[in-house]
Amino acid sequence: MPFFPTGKEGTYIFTPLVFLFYAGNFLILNPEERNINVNTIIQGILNGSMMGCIYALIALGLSIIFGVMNIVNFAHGDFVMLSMYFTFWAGSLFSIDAVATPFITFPLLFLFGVVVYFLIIEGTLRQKYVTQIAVTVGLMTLLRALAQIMWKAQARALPYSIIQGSVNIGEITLMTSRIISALVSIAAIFVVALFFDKTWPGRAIRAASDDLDAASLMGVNYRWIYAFSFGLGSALTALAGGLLMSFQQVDPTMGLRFGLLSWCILALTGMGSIPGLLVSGIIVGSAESISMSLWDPRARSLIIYLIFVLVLWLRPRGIFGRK
Amino acid sequence: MNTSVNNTWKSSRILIGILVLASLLLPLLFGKNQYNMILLTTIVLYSVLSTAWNIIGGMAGQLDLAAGAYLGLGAFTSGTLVIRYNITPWIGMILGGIVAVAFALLIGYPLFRFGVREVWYALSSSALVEVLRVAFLMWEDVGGPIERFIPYHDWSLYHLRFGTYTPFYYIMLFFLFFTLYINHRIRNRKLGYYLLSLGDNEDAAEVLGVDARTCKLKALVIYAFIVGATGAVYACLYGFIHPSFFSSPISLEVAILGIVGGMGITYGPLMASVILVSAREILRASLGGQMESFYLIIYAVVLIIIALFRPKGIGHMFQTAVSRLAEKRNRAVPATGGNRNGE
Amino acid sequence: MKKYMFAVLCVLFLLFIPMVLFAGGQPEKEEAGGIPEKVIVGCLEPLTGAHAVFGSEAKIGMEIAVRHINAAGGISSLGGIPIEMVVEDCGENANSAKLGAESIISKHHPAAILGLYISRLTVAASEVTEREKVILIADALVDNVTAMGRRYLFRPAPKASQHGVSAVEFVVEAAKQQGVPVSRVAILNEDSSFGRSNAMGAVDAALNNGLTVVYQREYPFDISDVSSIVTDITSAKADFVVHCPYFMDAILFANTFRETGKIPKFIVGMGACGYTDPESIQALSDSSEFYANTYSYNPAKDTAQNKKFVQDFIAETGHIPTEAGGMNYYAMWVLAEALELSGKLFPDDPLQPDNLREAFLQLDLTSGPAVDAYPTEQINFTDTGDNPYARATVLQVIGGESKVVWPFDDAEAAAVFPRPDSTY
Amino acid sequence: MGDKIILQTESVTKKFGNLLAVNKVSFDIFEGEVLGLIGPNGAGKTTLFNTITGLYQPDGGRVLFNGIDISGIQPYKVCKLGMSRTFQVTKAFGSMSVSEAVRVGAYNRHGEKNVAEKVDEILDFFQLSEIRDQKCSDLGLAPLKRVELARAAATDPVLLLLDEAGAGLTATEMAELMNMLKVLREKLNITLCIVEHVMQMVMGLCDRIVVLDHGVLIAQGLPVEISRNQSVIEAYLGKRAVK
Repeated sequence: MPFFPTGKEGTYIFTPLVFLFYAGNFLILNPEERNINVNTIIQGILNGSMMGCIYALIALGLSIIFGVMNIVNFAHGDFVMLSMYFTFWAGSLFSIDAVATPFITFPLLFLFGVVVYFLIIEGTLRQKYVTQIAVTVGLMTLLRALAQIMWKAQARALPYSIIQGSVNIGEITLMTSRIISALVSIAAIFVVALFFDKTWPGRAIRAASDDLDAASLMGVNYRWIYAFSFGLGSALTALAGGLLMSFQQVDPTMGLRFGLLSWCILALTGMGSIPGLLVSGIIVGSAESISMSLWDPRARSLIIYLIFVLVLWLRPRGIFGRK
Repeated sequence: MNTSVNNTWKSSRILIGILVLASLLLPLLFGKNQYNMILLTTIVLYSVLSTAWNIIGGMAGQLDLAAGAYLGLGAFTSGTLVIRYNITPWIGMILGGIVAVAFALLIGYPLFRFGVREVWYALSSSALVEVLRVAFLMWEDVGGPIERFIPYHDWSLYHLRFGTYTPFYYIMLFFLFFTLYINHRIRNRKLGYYLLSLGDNEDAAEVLGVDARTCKLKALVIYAFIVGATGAVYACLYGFIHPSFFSSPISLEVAILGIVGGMGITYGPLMASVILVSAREILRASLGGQMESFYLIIYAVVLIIIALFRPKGIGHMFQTAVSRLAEKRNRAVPATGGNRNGE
Repeated sequence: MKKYMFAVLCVLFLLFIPMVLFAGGQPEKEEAGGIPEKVIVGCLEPLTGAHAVFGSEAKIGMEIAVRHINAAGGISSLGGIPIEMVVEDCGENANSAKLGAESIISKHHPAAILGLYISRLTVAASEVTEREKVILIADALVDNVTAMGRRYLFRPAPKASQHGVSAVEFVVEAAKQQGVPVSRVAILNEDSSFGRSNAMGAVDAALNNGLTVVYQREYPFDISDVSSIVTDITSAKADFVVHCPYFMDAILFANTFRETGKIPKFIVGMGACGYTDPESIQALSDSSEFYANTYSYNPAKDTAQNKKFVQDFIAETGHIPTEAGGMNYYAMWVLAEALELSGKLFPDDPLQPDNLREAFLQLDLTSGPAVDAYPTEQINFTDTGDNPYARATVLQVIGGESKVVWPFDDAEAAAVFPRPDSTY
Repeated sequence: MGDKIILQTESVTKKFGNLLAVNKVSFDIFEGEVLGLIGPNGAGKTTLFNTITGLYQPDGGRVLFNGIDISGIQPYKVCKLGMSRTFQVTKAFGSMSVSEAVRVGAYNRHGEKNVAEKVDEILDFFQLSEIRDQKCSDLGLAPLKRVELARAAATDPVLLLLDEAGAGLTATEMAELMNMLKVLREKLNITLCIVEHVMQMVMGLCDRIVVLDHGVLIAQGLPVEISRNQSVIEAYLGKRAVK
């Protein structure tokens, strides 16, 4: 195909490592053609970091469900998808702004989480991880199919949100919706971290998850503790959903992307560190954004997954992991 | 060896013989109708994939979600060879398998070396499918967004292109027998026992002298080769190659079939494929227009129910039923001891 | 419980095999030439999965066309026999497309099949139609669909690169008309073969018109954040953007453009739906204003036939015909005309595939219902199955409704050019 | 009891974060003896076992097995050299039958041809022939422990480490187990190292005892000596009121 002046022809790419090498080459060889200057990079890092904070918020729910309670949930991304549809539904039904919907969707998703826990997850607690994966893959497929039936395959979006707008600093444009979302995400992450470190219900959850058998023997009502945590994990996606829907749209297939993304952030962070999510979220977000403007927009998922696989290889317990 | 064992073995041999013969003769019955033939071919194709998955997923307990990656690699290898250099897919099949194996080694060695286990293995394998899809989308020389056609021939053994599906059915059927045989052989040899023990408990297996890394890598290589070779046929069956062959849904489906069929049971995935793939097709053909994505719901519910209540899958249910039947028969005749089903 | 479940599964297992095998049905008796009682036409569209949006709209377009054709007296050269449409789902991958094609052919033996919409599916299914010698009227616009060397494949609609050309030409003409200088263009497309074909056309047209391509990228259709792309376009100082969106990403781009507050002189979409689709307009509400998009169909064409169709379509769905609907409406009419011609040329065996193909090739329509609903004034087919006279129209969202603004002769409303909210 | 040293640990250390789970522990195991390893809960006995068998990497010191440095090598290699173990919390091969589980162990030193013989022999020895076709997941605790012992013994080890083989067993089951271990030692000439809480078993079976407390070796010697050792009584027996 003699087409497209992007200079990709003739380069044989096979292994991931060669890919990275190729990316490096490209940056060095073609700076003029790519219109690259310092502003582009700063802009990319800022955009990416703000998105990264939201990614961290998405991963926060999974961090509670998996990191704290050790339940494998492959359907987490579809929880986010569901929360975005709930946001759309609440927003269009009551004609309120996307950012206001978490007041409605938060309890809904909490309830959803609790119901899912009792119906499906509880039976798998003492079984092999394969069972948990199988069950949650089933849940994922089910949610996706239901969303497709209820809302059809096309994308849904809410009207232009009040938090949308932009701020210009010199050559750099920052979008207010991203800034506000990032700030809310950071706040939410710290509140949840404090909850688990400083309050007794948080510590009780940690204690119960450390030793399921001991907790159930000691009379701690582990069922409700687990149900509550699972509910909390899924309710937090409502917050993420509200923020995302203020500037994005939702379609039934977006679950897998968000799911893998949050697992990637979790792997990068390591077990047990909640504020660490922010750092890895920002790393992933900026890597994504920079690769989009400097290399190729198609490469974004490539970069994310490569980070993921490399982290698993080289540092299986993550940046902040305590093993 | 007592009589009841002999009897069971004899009757299961007869049963296998009948099934093999029936599967060979099916095209005579349905060969006139191309629709039936492609449906049969699809069922057998999925059976091959999920039976191969049984080696790494079912026996070794490594929940591999990268079937699409190896399938795509096989398809692209043989597809590119036949399109560019007019090299027959028969060679492409072998080369496709080899490329898939090379990739599996490249990925699998570090994963197993660094002890990536369980969830993380599943996730990283599913990330690989996406990585490859994007990589081939960007690699304009071989992939790229535009479909590449494999030239059409009415009947060409050399190009593996036919105007009918019957040859593909037989090729896939051969693959299926081969895969089942490999499964069966592994299952009753050292490797099989080692893999099963790894799947059950890796620590316990290792202190019994099981070399976890090598065994898992062996399983991965066998699986990748079969899936890669299948990919070559897949490309010829559909007549084009496209990065969408690196498909997460197909990878998930293969794993689902393997789990529903019963982890580690040789014929489990086969049974699951026959049931679920035909169910999907019936739902698509009959309800497709009215109830979008309905078959996905059936899939999901079956998967959840099986995983929750019968984690050992359809194959295991079948096994227990057979052994119960045999017990009944043994009770009628004075029994001399237990039988050994499932071996 | 255990026993019960097992019994159920056993029964299912035993039932499924014969059910599946006979679901295809026994082949009916072949029509041995002569004039049949009715013409069976297959509608094979993606009715499930990711592309179901397009498929269901296309199906509605075909249904209305069949109603209109039969109400107008069927195929008169065949003694006024009616068209009967049979529907089948082709799913979302090559496997299901092939299954669907085999299934519909073995069950119903249609004289022609319309649909498939996605090029990947068309490629897979056309192998079946080719072997069975069934005419396939494709509505997948990707250029290479007609470059496969399929003998029995025809595509009345303008091909994708034509859309790219039309989008650029529209902007250039409108700029000339308004006296606005445009020289720098950004070209953007999603990473499917459709997006690529569109962009190829657009790049070609841009170079032919002496424009500079200052930004050209392909991005994944499922992208979730486009702020980097939008800011890059801004910093490349593009006068206008030619964009081939998939579907959801159009919403994302429109919102992000508005949010950054840096809007080029014009943003025009090329290819299928994107910016001016009723669903997008609904999802975007006021952000959709002034966006334009090429269209393979002209909903504003001032003919009685077209008005009737638009009316019926609105009655059924509540919105003006989408591209998929319109395209298949005239495609069905083209088929009817071809059948008509075949009946005249080969009265002995009009439905024989080679005869029907010959009729298609000899077709040269400049009037009649098919042309009335067609965006240009002439329909005939080359050997490859394309209509060389096909051309896309451009729709723009003005006041919350999409209006035809180009070609200027057929325009419903004057194009708003450049965008009033443009910031540079 | 021979005086050939079969296993030697030289100031083995294992840390978890800041916690010193095993702190510079050095002791020897002689060929043919039964060594008891005791200590209160959390003394680091299981961690020591895991470090010896290669499941954990030691953070310091080394382990010599028959004079070969095995510190930190993979568990399967340790097994090939002739050391196997059982686990405190049983790690059954749930999807396999009893005979299959034993077969996994038997493959360590036997090829396809004679593995079946070995399996039958081991099953007979551990009185498991009756239940050879039952799934491990269906077994009770006592038979399960026996299966674990059997599959470890099937690897033909020179040294067998038993982690709380007696925990949770009734008195009769305990007596049976002790008998079996005695026969195992005499007939197959296997050296045993036992972690145990049940004093009856430790005192009745062991030739020598090593005591760990908070990751530190505090005493070693004959059972009689240990039961009189003051620091041991304080650290361990003292708390439990010697009966």
